[in-house]
Amino acid sequence: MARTTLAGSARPMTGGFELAVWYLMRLTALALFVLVLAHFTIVHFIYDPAVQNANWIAARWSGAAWRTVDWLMLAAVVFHAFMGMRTVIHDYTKGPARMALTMLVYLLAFLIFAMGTMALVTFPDAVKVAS
Amino acid sequence: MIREHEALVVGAGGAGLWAALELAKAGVDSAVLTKLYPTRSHTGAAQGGVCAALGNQEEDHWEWHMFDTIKGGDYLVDQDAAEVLAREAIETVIELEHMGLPFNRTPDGKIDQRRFGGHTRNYGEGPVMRACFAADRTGHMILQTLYQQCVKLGVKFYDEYHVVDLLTEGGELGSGGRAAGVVAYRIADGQLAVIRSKAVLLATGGFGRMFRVTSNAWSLTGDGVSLAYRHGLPVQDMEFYQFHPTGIVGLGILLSEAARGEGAYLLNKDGQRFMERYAPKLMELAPRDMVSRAIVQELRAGRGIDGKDYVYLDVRHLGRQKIDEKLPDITDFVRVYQGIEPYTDPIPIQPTAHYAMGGIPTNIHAQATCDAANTVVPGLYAAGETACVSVHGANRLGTNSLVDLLVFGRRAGRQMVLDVKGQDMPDVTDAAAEPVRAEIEALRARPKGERKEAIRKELADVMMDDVGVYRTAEGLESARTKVAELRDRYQHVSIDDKGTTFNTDLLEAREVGYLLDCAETMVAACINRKESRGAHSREDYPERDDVNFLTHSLATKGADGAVALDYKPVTITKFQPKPRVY
Amino acid sequence: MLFRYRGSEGMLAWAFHRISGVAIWAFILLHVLDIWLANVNPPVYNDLLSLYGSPIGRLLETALGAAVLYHALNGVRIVVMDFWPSTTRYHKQLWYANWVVFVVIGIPFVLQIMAPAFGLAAPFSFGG
Amino acid sequence: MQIELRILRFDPEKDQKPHEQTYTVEAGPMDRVLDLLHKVKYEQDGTLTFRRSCAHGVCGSDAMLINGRNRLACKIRVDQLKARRITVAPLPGLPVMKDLVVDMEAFFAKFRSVQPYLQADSLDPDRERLQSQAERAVFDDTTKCILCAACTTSCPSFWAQPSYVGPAAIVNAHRFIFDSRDDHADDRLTILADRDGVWRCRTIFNCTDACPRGIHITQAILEVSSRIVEHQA
Ligand SMILES: Cc1cc2nc3c(=O)[nH]c(=O)nc-3n(C[C@H](O)[C@H](O)[C@H](O)COP(=O)(O)OP(=O)(O)OC[C@H]3O[C@@H](n4cnc5c(N)ncnc54)[C@H](O)[C@@H]3O)c2cc1C
Ligand code: HEM
Ligand code: SF4
Ligand code: F3S
Ligand code: FES
Repeated sequence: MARTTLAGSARPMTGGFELAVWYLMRLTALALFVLVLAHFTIVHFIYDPAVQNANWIAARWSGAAWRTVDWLMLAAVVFHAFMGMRTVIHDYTKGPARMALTMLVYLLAFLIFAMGTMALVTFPDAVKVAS
Repeated sequence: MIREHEALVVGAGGAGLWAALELAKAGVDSAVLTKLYPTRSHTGAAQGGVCAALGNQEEDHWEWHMFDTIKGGDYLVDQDAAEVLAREAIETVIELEHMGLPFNRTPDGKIDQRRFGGHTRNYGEGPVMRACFAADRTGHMILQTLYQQCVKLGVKFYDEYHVVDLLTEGGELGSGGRAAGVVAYRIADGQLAVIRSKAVLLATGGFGRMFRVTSNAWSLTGDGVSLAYRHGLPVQDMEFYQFHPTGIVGLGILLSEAARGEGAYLLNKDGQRFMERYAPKLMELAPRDMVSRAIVQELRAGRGIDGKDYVYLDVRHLGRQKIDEKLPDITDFVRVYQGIEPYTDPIPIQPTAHYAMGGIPTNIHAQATCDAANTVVPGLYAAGETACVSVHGANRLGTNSLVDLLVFGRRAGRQMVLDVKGQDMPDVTDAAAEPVRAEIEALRARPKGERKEAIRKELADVMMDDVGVYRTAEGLESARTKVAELRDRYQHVSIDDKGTTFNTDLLEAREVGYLLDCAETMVAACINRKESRGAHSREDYPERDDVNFLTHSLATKGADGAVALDYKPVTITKFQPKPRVY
Repeated sequence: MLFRYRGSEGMLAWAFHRISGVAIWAFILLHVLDIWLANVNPPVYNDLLSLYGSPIGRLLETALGAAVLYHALNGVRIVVMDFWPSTTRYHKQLWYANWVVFVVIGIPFVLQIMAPAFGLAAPFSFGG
Repeated sequence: MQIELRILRFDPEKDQKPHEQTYTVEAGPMDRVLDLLHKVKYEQDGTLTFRRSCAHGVCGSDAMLINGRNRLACKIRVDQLKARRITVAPLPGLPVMKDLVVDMEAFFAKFRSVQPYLQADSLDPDRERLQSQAERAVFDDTTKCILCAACTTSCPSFWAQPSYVGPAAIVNAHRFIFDSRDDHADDRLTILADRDGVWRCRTIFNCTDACPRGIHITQAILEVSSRIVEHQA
């Protein structure tokens, strides 16, 4: 509950952070609606998963355009999914457990973002994969 | 451990809350005790409106309002008080608006007003738009707004504390004593709190629960009136109890006069607007006592719907838009509690016990008085339905109760602020709670006896049947016998719940005791008033008798426990009594 | 409490949204890991792919698709209500509309993904 | 007809934990659950404890969990429940004091925390402040609240985190934030932008479904969120 002084005026505990998270959840949601659905359509509808080996990925990432699109999707997903998980954790835990799990979520988010970025940036091109 | 506050307010309805605001504004250490959470007080059930001669819709003057109040009360109104009421109605309603009350608005943004029974232009020429309103939840908005302001000012509340006794110092209240605080039962755990105080305001509302069919909440059991009476104070004008014409059949839930204010009809089984035979000028907007009697006469003449005991309230011709905008809540009640669609069907209604004109006698400063000379009882105040100022006389006009709360609640608070200055704190101790503790323990300890509910039900039946809209000597006498019998049986009630945690079984048993006090004084006063005036209609004395009865009754508890009656003159200033026709 | 209370559409919509959100989150963890694997060790990744192509893999894939589709559609419902609060009056209708879209889009996806598991040719072909 | 009433009972002076007790009462279709509770209390078992006052849905005393939903006992008819067996339990998520009575202190404290009162900076004029019908209409819905707590205690987000300020408090803040006469909307928006403020609402709608006054609560909450967004952006 929001704390108030005796005189009744507000003493907010967490300024704009929660607002920013709330708002960005919505913005990333809209971005993901396009990106994720398109992505899913490409990798599960247009192409069969069975054919999408490393070579296929390399072919797709042969230009900077796809890499950029996928990186944007990665950024949005990491924010959205991990902040979403934070929400879930904040609902069902409290005290030190909440703190620990929140930190874990942030850490995982960072890790996943780093690994994803690394894969995107350094993915070898098709020739190398094939050899 | 004894607690103390400079001033105490018992009851958190409109009257109590406004008094508390005045005390808080003046910085007096004060507290409000209430057996319900404040927002659950029955003021919140008031629907139709609160009158003030703002003149926002058409020409209006407070003198007209004063006149209507006096005539509506069949000239038993104290005219000095009615003048205060009508004048201060205007400023208190404006003040409420400033506190944030969301009134409906006229197209130019002012407080909207509508018609209400008995309110007229130019001393009775025709209906006038005087009732300020917020849809059909005016009382809800008043209660909420006042409570909100109390929160703003940090008023101290004892929520769910049931006041079970008054403390006195220097003798009983009627005989020179002073009010010195209260004993309150904390409902949560059964602890008795003794709180002493220099000033005590009783604002505990009415006692409609003594009737079978009533618009009143279960909690309206006359606690304040009864406690004052037990401590030697007279109660005034108890014979005048208002029956509202339009209650939901059987349940008594109120369908506000606002419906008729907006143009609804009353119809008998022939589809006739029968009010044209009883009040040709005001028709459905005649005062409540007249409309209730008209309905009973229609029923007696066999013109009830299907020969049964109800007539119709018809809003169909008002159109959906008006119904939804101006009467949303009451049409919802009809749908939920009668399963009827008011857009398309007429609504079965019958009179319902509604409002106590009588109560604790006070002067225009809300100070309780104890005799025909209006001697002030030090430290004791009363306001709202509990009090009898008397601004309602023999019959209250619609909307005037809310005005009463505002005007005299405010006055009570202001008077207490003045009176506590320079007073000493009464010298009472914890021991003062012993008598009531003993009563409560006795009730808790009684192993077996009759259920209190049987007594309450029988009381409700006899009051409804013999002390209702019409009264006769015969019926009243049998009511007297019955109430006395119930009183005897009450000595032996027992309760199932012997615990201390939230024991509503115990408190309800006490409430039946309060109701018995109120009923006993009411019946006695009825028997003695051998005339018909306002809400008191004797079939054996159908005429008003100004020679013998233009006077207030005072009922005191005699030494032998029986009711002793006395009378006190009515204050008449501007308007001489005239026959009351509409 | 959650099981004792008989919520209506709104509560179900939320429960599914939350469950699907967490499920997709779990998959995303896996997914980024496997892409990363494709980067550092392509042959292992290629072996893994056979799992994705197996009948069970396809079933899981369908479930994932359903979760994503539901979460995405209901997510839009939430965002619409957030930005235009008066639409909350039709929140139930919006939810039913979601299900219509879900089924219409979902059927071809299910056919496309599941057909190979039964040894059939994928119904839609894009020359790829 | 005969109705089987199953009531979740708890007496802290006797019981370790709540237990269900079954009563059979005779009822008509237009009877309300409150009537049945009264029948039990007055004819069978005076120890049954519940709050009630107005008996027609305007005071907010008798909100409770009836057949799995929060409702006012005095406003729900037997025929509307369409069942011979009715279960009654106290409002979820608040500490039970006895039987159907819950401790409301925390609930009212939340109400008080959002500054639920008009704060106008200008001097009071001699007459009423003017307000157009359109300005009045914006907050009409949220003036109807009777503080029954049916909404807040039906909200899974509140069950999960009792620190959530809850729909009832937000409804009452909304009533003033959107009142053209009030000058302190900002203060309330700051309070409600808190971690335990409006963001905890997950648009679950249990509150709106439960409100006996038919207030469009979720809409009000989202209107407040939108205001906060506009405000800080
Ligand atoms: C359905 C209905 C509609 C009405 N409509 C209108 C209308 O449109 N216009 C109009 O002018 N009037 C109307 N009235 C009349 C008017 O509303 C009431 O007379 C008025 O509200 C009474 O207010 P009050 O402050 O005296 O008491 P209440 O509002 O009844 O409050 C009583 C308070 O006393 C407390 N209390 C009682 N006993 C104890 C105790 N022993 N210990 C501690 N606390 C106690 C209660 O908890 C409560 O807080 C209506 C009445 C009803 C029933
Ligand atoms: C595809 C488009 C998506 C949309 C439109 C969308 C929309 C939303 C919205 C609006 C919320 C907020 C719910 C609330 O606060 O009540 C949300 C929550 C969440 N989302 Fe998404 N989302 C999408 C994709 C994803 C993806 C890809 C993931 C996981 C990787 C994900 C995981 C979550 C999680 C875990 C939550 C928190 C759940 C909760 O609070 O109940 N979402 N989503
Ligand atoms: S918003 Fe509705 S449900 Fe919530 S407290 Fe107010 S009246 Fe009760
Ligand atoms: S149930 Fe709760 S989550 Fe929001 S819509 Fe109502 S407050
Ligand atoms: S008793 Fe007042 S709301 Fe039910």
